[in-house]
Amino acid sequence: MTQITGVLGTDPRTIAGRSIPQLLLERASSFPDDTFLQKKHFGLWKPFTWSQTLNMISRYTYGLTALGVEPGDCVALISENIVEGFVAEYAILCRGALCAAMYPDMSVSEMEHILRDSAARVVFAEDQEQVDKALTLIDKVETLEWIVYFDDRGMWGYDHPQVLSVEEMERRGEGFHTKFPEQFEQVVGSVGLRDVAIISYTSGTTGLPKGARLSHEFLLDSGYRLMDAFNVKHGHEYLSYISQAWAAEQICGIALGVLAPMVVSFAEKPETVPNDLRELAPEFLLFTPRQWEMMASGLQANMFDAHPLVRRLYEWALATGKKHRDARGLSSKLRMAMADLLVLAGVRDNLGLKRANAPLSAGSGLSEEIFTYFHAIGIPLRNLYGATESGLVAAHWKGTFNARTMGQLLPVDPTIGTLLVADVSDTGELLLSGGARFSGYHNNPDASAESFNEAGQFRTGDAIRITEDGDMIFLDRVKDLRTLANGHVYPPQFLENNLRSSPFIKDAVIIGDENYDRVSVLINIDAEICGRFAERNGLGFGTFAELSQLPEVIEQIAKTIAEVNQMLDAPSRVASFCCLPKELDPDDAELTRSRKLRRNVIFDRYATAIEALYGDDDECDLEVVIKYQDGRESVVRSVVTIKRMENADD
Amino acid sequence: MRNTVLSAKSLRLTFGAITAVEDISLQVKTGQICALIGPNGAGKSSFLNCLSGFYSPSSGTVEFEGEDITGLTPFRRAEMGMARTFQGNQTYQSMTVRENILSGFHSQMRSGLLGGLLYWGGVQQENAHFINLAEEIIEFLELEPLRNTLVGELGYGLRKRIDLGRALGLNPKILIMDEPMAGMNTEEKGDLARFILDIRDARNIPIILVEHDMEVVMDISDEVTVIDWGKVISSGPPDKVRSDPKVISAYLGGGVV
Amino acid sequence: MIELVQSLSSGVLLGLLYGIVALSFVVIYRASRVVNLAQGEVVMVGAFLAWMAASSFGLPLYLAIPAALAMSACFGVIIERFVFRPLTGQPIFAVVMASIGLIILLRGATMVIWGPATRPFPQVFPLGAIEIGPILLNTALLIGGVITIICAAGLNWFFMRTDAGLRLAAVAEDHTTALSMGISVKKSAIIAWVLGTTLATVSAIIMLSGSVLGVTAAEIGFRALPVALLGGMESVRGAVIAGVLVGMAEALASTYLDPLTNGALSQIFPFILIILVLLIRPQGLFGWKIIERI
Amino acid sequence: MLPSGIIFKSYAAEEAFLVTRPQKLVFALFIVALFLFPMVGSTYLVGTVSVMMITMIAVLGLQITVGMAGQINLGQSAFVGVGAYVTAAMAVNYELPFWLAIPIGGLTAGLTSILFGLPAARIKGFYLALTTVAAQVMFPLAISRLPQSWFGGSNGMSMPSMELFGYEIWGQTGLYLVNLCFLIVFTTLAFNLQRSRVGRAFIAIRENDVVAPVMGINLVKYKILAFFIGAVFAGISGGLYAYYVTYVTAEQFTLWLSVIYLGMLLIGGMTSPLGAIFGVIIITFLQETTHEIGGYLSGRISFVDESVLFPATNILLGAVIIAVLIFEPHGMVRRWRIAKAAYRIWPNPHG
Repeated sequence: MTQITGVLGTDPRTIAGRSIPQLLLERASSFPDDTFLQKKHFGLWKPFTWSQTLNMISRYTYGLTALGVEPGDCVALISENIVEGFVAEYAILCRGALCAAMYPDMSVSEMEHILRDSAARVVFAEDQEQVDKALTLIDKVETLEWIVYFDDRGMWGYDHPQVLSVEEMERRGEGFHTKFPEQFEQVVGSVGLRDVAIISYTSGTTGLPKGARLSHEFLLDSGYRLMDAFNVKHGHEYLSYISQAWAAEQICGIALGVLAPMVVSFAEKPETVPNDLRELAPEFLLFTPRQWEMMASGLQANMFDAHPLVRRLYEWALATGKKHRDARGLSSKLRMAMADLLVLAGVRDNLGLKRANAPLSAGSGLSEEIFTYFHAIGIPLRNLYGATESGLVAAHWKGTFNARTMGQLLPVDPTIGTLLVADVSDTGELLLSGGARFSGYHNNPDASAESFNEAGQFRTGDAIRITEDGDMIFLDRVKDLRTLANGHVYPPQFLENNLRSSPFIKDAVIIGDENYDRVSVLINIDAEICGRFAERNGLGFGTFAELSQLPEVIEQIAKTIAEVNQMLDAPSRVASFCCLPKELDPDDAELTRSRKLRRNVIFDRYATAIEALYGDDDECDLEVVIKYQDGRESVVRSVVTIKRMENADD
Repeated sequence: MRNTVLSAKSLRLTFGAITAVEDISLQVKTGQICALIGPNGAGKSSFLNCLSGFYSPSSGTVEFEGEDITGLTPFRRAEMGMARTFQGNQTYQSMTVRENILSGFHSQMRSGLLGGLLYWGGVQQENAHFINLAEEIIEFLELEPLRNTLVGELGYGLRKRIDLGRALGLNPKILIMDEPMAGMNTEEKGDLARFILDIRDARNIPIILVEHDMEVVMDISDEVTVIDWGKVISSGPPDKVRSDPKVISAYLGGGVV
Repeated sequence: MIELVQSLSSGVLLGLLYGIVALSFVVIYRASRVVNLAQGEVVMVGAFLAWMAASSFGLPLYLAIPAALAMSACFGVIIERFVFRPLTGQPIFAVVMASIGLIILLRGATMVIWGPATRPFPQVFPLGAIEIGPILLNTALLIGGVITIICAAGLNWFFMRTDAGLRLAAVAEDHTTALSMGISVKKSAIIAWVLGTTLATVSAIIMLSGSVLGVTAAEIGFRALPVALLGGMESVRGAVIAGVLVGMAEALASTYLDPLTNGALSQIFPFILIILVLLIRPQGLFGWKIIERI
Repeated sequence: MLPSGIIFKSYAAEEAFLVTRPQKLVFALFIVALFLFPMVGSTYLVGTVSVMMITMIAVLGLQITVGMAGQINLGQSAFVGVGAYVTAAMAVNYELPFWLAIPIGGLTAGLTSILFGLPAARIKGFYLALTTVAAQVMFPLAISRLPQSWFGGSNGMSMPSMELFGYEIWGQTGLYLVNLCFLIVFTTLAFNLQRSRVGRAFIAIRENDVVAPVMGINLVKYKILAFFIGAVFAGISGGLYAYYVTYVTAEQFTLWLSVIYLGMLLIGGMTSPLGAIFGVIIITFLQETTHEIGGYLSGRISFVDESVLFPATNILLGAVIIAVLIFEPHGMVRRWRIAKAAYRIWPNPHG
């Protein structure tokens, strides 16, 4: 399949033409006494109701006005996730200005680039540390006029005329407040849905970060997609702790926070997040894959200290969870109930995930192992695919679940209208259309133009494949794809990564470029796992070379390759492989010291084998020069089996 | 012009035949960090104990905010707003961090035995009010992740910080710190120095600081008094004291640099 | 006048009895900082051991008494080894509580082993009284008093003049210092307990010679504890002098005040006296003043 | 530690003893079960539990003096005795109802203790504990020497039965219910005290009585207060005891009993009122079981009889106290806390 079309959302909480500030006003008048924001402070969870929050926002807005911020200006923000940071951003949006948020750990030079590029007139800085950074730039960046800080700790001795506390800013706005009481609603009313709300800086892998201009509509639409797909209810709790500089937090916290609306909670301090998460047990949360991995490995490591009996019970429960979670039948259900009662419920409780009905993993792919682990525990972890420029595109939400895919296209807000459509171009690139549109890069018309093709589709730069079920599989960045002699484009990295995730395979070297018309692979087996496998099956072997050529081992590798092949279209599948008779070794310059492949060296040394992979013989004689540590060299000669995959031609 | 908060006038303290403090006078003014240094056995601790009421001086007077407090017991002085921290580890080990700091508010709280037993609404409110104040100190000293941890489970540096927090609970008009940095590593010393400066700047509490670490003392204090053999040998701003030949010889003679 | 002298001299003799029990408190405290509240029970066990040696084994007195002393020494070692050594390093409070556990344990054990019935205690010292002028002195108590003074002098010499004794004192001052000086804390504790239990047995023999033995013998413990506290827990001299003072006070109270108060005051008077003295000198008459350092 | 998903918005909510719904439910069921217990328990069992509850109040008082404030008290049973005698005198001589007589007994016991706490102004530690021994020694003497019309002298006093609104509270069941009510009230008071200003001051004194005064705590006042409140509990316990045994004599309140009280507290754990409750339950259970076993054996083994049983229990008791001190100096309460924490973080080994 090369094209799929999404669906319209059914949730009645649509955007209906309202920008974030307008939604904010409306929510505040509908539920003035409900909690909107909530922070842990002085050991308690301190709620801020909608009316309190709106009051704060309006005071900040007047303060910004008093500082001379006009609609369309840019205001920057550098802070951990705190209530004041959110309020400040809402105030910026209410003023009709653009918000450029920065990661709190940014260096001064990164900060300089963003302030300069966005032409920010005011920067909100959380505390003394951030103020100090901003102060070094106040004379360098011409547009920057004010630094407003939230936390006055350590600020007693500062008397720079352009530095003021947020209270001072509010005080300056007070006059405006009394003079024009209706002005706030007027200003807010004039902020349109299609106006640009934020400039989100993407950490470009090359060059300086580019500022993506995202409109209210864009943020809200992506928020709606999540809300509809994951059934995020009014009043669900959300723990905000990923920086506002990340577009995902803008969508989940800032936009979905007012759209659903959710209760947005803030941890006491960055280091108390795990603890606060446990206390809150939120319904909705979004972590990066790295954080999920850390959570899983932390739990595993913790369980290593448990009493052996407890550990066995835990392992039994995990195995039961893996095997029986979705199985039917009374015995399965009973076992599952048992495992849940004895172990798994406790694990979920300790992680603070017992109520999480939409725990999401966003960013790059999370390994299948981690997925199955969380699913076994009973945490319905889901993949979420999206990017700053494309918004949230796909996730596992239609009930089906395959950890290797990114899920299905998300439903679009019916008031936005146009359905999401995903196209795969000839080069394998995902092209998107529908939903709210990306408003281009700030100060960068060339890059903006490049990001759309002639048909007006957004070029994601991601190579994907669409399965028969309509799931999307992420293959590679388009620039990392390779072309075969017959012009077919395939994802070598995707293959290598997926093969490497098998325990039997230590390294996989994909062969296949414009000189060949099929894909083949050199496999460096994992000696330890394969050795254990051989022993368990009563197979004799003396050396690594012998082990690598055991028919049973080769069969095992073939099985793995067949599984990975399943995920790809026929021409991209591995057609033949062989197992290397010696381990790839940094001493032989085949790997770098950090275990990255040195492809040229490998291609040279194993040229005979590569030739055989594309020939007709089932075996080849391979001679490899080995250098010992003492500098001696010797030639190892061995017969290598060439295995051809049966499904390669269908 | 700064007001004098605490002044000791010609204090003298003897134990039998031993004279621990021969003649020390000291004045502390609002918003000042006033350091007291001297070689081991110079009489610093004995002097502090006279100030906080553990020992009664053989002669001389201690005046606090213009009142003569020489004869008052320690708890009366605490009620008046004189707080101190201690050498070594003197926190309440079996209480949590929050309870330790809360216990510093003792003399500001009013509820008595009956209130404690019945724990009726008013007492609960009072408790909540002071927990709130204690939490302010917890935030100030950056102890949030540990508020419910038993102090006995914490490391030495943190315990010293809790000792400080407890003293701040007294809502003091003057804070006496007895070798707060002894036994700390460089990082902990830096943290504590920052807290001490913040206490002076944000809370405007004058501080008497007895400390061994000369470098820190010279960095953060406004006034330095050097004593040796129970007598003041030099006093003034850090720069002046540093170059005083009497100080140099006392320190070289005492074998401590 | 004669009445006064008579009651004073009986008081002195009674006081010396208190003194030797108090001494057993002191030796244990000096080396191990344990205020053994079960010391009365230790006296009781010593008495039963002596009774057993003399009556059950039927040994002649000159053998029975050394046998009893030897057995009580073993008894001391056992207590030290199984009760107090495992508590080394615990707060003093826990150690005192252990001595409370010991009270319960020893009473129970005594009653199981020897039964609750009272029995006559062998006549160790000659019966009767010595007449000095118009004053009568109980012979047993008089001999006991002499023994007390000898013991006290001996202990004083031991603590002040011998290496082992000085070592005990060093341990008492400060365990860590003692350890750094290479003094075996363990050995000191054993010596202290052996001395303590043996002294207790000696005092039991003095107290009970020719009298009736039962579990009530343990009551001497809580009568002698105040004496030890009054003397200052560390002081050998103090224990004896405080004993004499308390004995005299008690005798005077019983002669002159009891008729007025229906006989109650003489038993309470020592306590009142001691508390009054402690109010003036909190560390006891001869205790070491501790300057609290913070 | 609490289960996840519980957040506090006020300190009062955080300070509450029962937070989660299961906690509240289990506790409510437990209380109901306690009230219904006489309907199923045998008379002997109900009586035993009654005595246990009376003892608990005395040990709760001891927990305050010794456990919270760290002041050794070797005379608790004397204060129980004062409470018993004063209650008896009020009930007999002035014909006061029990709900007046018992509190008066408690208060008198408290006031008496102040007399013995006063030396705290100068002395501390064992020296102070000595005054409690004095109280214990003085108690029987005082009772027998005071005018016979007050406390019946050495004959003791006979108690009237309890009456409430003109109805007589009769039998083990009635007494049980009254005792239970008193226990619930006084347990609550003890728990309340621990988290209050006064309780914190007590703990501060126990933890470090050199530093406490510098934190504004008046040592003398609070030490006396600790003796006072502990003795009030003892007095209440004594009043209930008087009604329970119907006849009061001075021999019922011995130093020995004080020692046993301390033992109970020790085994249960001194740092929490819960320790007092645990301790009484454990020791009563121990005594009752040895009694049962002994009763079973006495018919079969010649030398086992009543005279051996009681001391044998004491051997066990003493050994248990020493073992607890050596292996778990903080008593069963600490074990309980560890178990609770382990349950909360299950299956994780640490939080």
